[in-house]
Amino acid sequence: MLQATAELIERKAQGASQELRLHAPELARHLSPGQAVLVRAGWDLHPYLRRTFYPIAIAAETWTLRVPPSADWGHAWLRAAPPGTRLDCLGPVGHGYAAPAGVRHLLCVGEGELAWALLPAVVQADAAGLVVTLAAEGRSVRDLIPVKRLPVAVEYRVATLNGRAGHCGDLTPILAELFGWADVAFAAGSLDFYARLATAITTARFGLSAGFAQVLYTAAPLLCGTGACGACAAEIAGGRHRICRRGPVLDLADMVDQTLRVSR
Amino acid sequence: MLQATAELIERKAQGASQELRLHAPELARHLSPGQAVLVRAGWDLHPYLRRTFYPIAIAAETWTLRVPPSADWGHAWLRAAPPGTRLDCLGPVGHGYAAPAGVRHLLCVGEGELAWALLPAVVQADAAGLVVTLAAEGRSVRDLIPVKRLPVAVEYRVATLNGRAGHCGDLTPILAELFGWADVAFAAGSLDFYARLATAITTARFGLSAGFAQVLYTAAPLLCGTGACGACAAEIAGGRHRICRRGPVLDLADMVDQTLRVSR
Amino acid sequence: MIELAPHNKQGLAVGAPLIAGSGAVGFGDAWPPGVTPAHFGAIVTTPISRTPVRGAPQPRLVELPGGFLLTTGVHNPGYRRVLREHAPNWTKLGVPVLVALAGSTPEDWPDLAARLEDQEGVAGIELSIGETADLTDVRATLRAARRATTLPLLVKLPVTWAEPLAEECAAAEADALVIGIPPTAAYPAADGALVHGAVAGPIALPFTLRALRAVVALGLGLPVVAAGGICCVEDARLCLETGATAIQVRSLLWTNPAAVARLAGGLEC
Amino acid sequence: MIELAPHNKQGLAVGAPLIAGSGAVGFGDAWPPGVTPAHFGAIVTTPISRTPVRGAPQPRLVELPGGFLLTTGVHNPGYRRVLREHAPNWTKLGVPVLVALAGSTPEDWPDLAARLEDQEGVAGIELSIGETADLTDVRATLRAARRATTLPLLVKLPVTWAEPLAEECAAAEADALVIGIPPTAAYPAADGALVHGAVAGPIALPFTLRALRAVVALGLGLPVVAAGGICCVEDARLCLETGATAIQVRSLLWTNPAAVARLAGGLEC
Ligand SMILES: Cc1cc2nc3c(=O)[nH]c(=O)nc-3n(C[C@H](O)[C@H](O)[C@H](O)COP(=O)(O)OP(=O)(O)OC[C@H]3O[C@@H](n4cnc5c(N)ncnc54)[C@H](O)[C@@H]3O)c2cc1C
Ligand SMILES: Cc1cc2nc3c(=O)[nH]c(=O)nc-3n(C[C@H](O)[C@H](O)[C@H](O)COP(=O)(O)OP(=O)(O)OC[C@H]3O[C@@H](n4cnc5c(N)ncnc54)[C@H](O)[C@@H]3O)c2cc1C
Ligand SMILES: Cc1cc2nc3c(=O)[nH]c(=O)nc-3n(C[C@H](O)[C@H](O)[C@H](O)COP(=O)(O)O)c2cc1C
Ligand SMILES: Cc1cc2nc3c(=O)[nH]c(=O)nc-3n(C[C@H](O)[C@H](O)[C@H](O)COP(=O)(O)O)c2cc1C
Ligand code: FES
Ligand code: FES
Repeated sequence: MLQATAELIERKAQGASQELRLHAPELARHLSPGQAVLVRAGWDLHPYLRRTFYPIAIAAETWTLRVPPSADWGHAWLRAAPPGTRLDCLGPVGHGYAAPAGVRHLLCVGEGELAWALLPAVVQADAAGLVVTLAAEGRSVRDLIPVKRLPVAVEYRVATLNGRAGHCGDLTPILAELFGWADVAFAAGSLDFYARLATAITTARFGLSAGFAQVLYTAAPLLCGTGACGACAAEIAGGRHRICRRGPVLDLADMVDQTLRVSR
Repeated sequence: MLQATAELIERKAQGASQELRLHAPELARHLSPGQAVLVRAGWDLHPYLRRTFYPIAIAAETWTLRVPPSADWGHAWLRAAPPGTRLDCLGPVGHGYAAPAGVRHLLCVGEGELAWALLPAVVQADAAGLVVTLAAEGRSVRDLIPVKRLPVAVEYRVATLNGRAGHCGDLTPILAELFGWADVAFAAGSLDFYARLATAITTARFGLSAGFAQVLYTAAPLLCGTGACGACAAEIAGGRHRICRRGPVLDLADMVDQTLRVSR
Repeated sequence: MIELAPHNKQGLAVGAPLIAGSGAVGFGDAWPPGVTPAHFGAIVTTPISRTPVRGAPQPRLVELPGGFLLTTGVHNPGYRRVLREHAPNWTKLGVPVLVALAGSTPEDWPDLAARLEDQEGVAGIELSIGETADLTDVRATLRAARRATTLPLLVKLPVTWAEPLAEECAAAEADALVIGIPPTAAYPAADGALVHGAVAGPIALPFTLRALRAVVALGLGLPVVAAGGICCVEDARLCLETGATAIQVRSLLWTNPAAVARLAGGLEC
Repeated sequence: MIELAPHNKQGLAVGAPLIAGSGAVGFGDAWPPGVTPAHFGAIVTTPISRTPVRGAPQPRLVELPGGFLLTTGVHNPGYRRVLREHAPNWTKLGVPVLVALAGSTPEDWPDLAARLEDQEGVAGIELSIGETADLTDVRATLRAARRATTLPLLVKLPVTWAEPLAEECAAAEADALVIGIPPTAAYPAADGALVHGAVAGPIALPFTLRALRAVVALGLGLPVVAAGGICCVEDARLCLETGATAIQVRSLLWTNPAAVARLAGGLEC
């Protein structure tokens, strides 16, 4: 983990959200898809706690964070920060995602806003020559990653509640097909979403084995990122463990019993 | 007192300070020289308390505040606020200054940064046809109001510690002359400054009578401005009184015994 | 109407759950712009004592992250002058006025309470217990105050040990509890002198909530009024959902009068 | 060198007044970037208990104006595993390590203190007293802990009633006081569940200062360590000028590691 200053070099509105591209070479070099960065928003000690971001793009010298249109004071400050602003960052926190060697088919599955956190993994796997499918669900088209943001070779499957794009409803009806095809999966969404995934995997693959599905655990807040504070402890793998040490990318098989309470 | 939104229409650097001209017609109409305005600096409830300003200019639809180069978070926010920013203001607080009817010679006496708060009184008295002298002391020329900011008919006497402008040292050597000449006086400075003035007046005029010298009392903080909170209570006129109700412009004769502990 | 003194013969029915806390509008004579008696179900005066009190010297105020410390040292002109100068106005406000008695002189409570008994315009009394008070003393003082008056008696408790005090209040037949006085702190003013006092502003709300929940859980059968750090409708709702019957605001009237009307409007149903 | 246990045979000499407060660096195994043992005069571990404790479920953390609430429920792997896994590392850190004992199980203090007595790498013990503890119980527990060990014994006190507790500590021959545990509060997390705990962050400093000044004024002859809300050199100086012998920082290591080096540097003379 590093404490680094990142310079805001570009800001872009994307719907009601803002995308901030930050110049921070050393931090960018250390970042893996799925790792968190803790960003100080505001001046001096106001607010006191950092805001957590899961980068939506990682390049050689830069990385990009996405600020949702929330009422949070820190988010408001970040959405208003002019280019040139220097942001104090702490990261990367925890372990990121990398598809295991030898794997051919990667399925990334995302829910709503959190699907954006899958982008670096999608880009990285595509660049490494894997066959990648991204499946995402949202309330409406506005919730989904625009297709032009994906590498051309990536297959994109979507579902929206209002049916304006892709399947009408959520991804459930096509999950069996998708999980049947995939060698490994990486997901980002709510705990309810993961429970649905676990059930779908168990059905499609006659069980959920360790190593098949990795998920981004965002349900616990990160404070120190080093394991000292205990803020991030959650029920996984038979105990109450610190997500900043074991996660934020976790094996879905470690979550089913305690976290999701679904059978596999 | 009003609660009014003031729009920042112009900002000007003046040395290390910033001058903010605010459009707030109703508030400007009610403001008298020496009255305070309590301005919310920052977003939402951060910081929670308002910052107190004594306007340095009052026009038909606008008034101007001066933000010193302090480390205060609220001041920093105000110095950075872009034109168009809408500031929540509470004021005017208390009684202002107006030279009594029939008076001919007005002496305004200021110390350092606080001398700026005399400007509206100087301008108003000059416009009303009074003969006005402004006397100001500062550490260096940079601390003094530039002469071009004064109406042309106003006589300007200054003193600087380094002697680069006007008398070398403070105003003490010329106070007797000035107070001998004046019919009434209005002052802005520290309590030590007022103690020096009281002594000089007693010497020059064989006593300090009520009604001769009015001073701006800035030594107590203002919170509510209505008399409810008790934050501003100070020793004056034989008691501990609320400055927001009796001041911030006070008769120097009411301060000598208790506040300044000088004899008259 | 909300009944704040259900066990009192006289009762204390208020038309709205929003109360101007102790001193928020002085003695009913210090109204911020746009704030009127109609915004409130009741108002509580600045605390008074038997004799005039000069209060604390400057510095009295210091800002903190998220709030401030203010200490006035019970600065007040004494009950005689307060009743002479302000009480005639109270009947005209159209809202019940509760008189707060200074926590620093609990020995005067019975005497003051008796004097207020037949005072026109006085709808009730608010007592407040210090963070460092002695439980045995409190017990005796509360009972003496109760014997001295039939007026509704609200008791404001320090959040740091509100639970045992709440039980004492119930035993002493107080009519309602106010939770509460925030924890005491000290912080240097600009001149370096330490200002001592209870914290105020948004910083106070988490302390209010903890004590409120704990006192409500005691199930004492007394209405509980939440006070300290309430700044918006959401804060107020949180307190009401946690079991408060009414809420008091104070520094909000000083820092943002416009928010008071919004808050009052947001609590109407 | 600063002596933190002047009345203890063994003593507790520290090379700098800055101490990593309880849990700031976990069990000496959780160092933020750029922060090293050399920045500190001593470090205090996360509090341990006799048996492993799973701690509190989520939500554990909520932000407040000026700070936050965090409750871990003494989450720790129990003393056996701590000593097995971490103690071997303590002798290599080059800085004294104080072991904190969980305040929730004071009945285990004598037993744990005795087990730490001869443990290599343990320079002292920090106990902490709860805001709601009973004075009579505290008296007995402190004496039992004192009898159980000759190690330097620091006692961390809740700021809301630090003064009477400080006198008990002196009577029980504790070696130093830590002032202190900030007042307890409660605030809803995003999901609406209330998080309970002591406030932390800049919001804590005014409470620390009040209690620090009051305890120093007692003149008990024990070193007093200031803790809670210290974020910069100015805060630290204020505590030292108010009479603290040393200071502890904790959340600063989590929120702004770079500030720790500045603070350590600023206190060197
Ligand atoms: C921030 C702030 C908030 C304040 N809030 C209030 C308030 O809500 N109401 C108010 O009246 N004044 C209030 N005051 C004024 C304050 O009560 C007095 O300044 C204070 O009482 C002075 O005493 P103290 O703080 O030392 O101790 P306190 O704890 O207030 O008590 C002073 C003395 O009275 C004793 N005592 C207190 N209560 C009782 C009791 N019920 N029975 C027997 N003995 C008792 C205590 O043991 C102590 O000896 C406030 C002051 C400040 C700065
Ligand atoms: C913000 C925060 C800060 C914390 N700080 C600390 C800390 O500094 N040190 C630590 O060990 N744990 C700390 N903890 C953990 C905390 O102590 C436990 O969660 C807590 O003790 C649980 O009990 P409690 O809060 O209900 O009451 P507590 O007041 O802590 O006490 C629990 C029980 O033990 C009794 N008790 C406490 N102290 C004594 C004593 N000395 N003698 C006799 N009986 C006693 C009390 O009467 C009570 O019955 C902290 C937790 C949080 C959330
Ligand atoms: C300077 C000051 C004086 C106070 N005096 C009183 C008081 O006289 N009577 C009272 O009941 N409460 C008093 N309190 C406590 C407040 O009523 C309230 O609990 C606290 O200020 C937080 O609420 P607020 O944020 O609405 O102001 C006082 C608080 C402050 C800061
Ligand atoms: C979540 C949390 C847990 C705490 N646990 C302990 C603890 O285990 N031992 C301890 O001595 N103090 C504990 N404290 C109190 C801190 O040491 C300190 O008093 C408080 O956090 C404020 O200081 P800081 O701003 O430096 O964090 C805890 C505080 C918090 C917020
Ligand atoms: S974020 Fe602090 S322990 Fe995980
Ligand atoms: S500023 Fe509140 S009484 Fe004067």
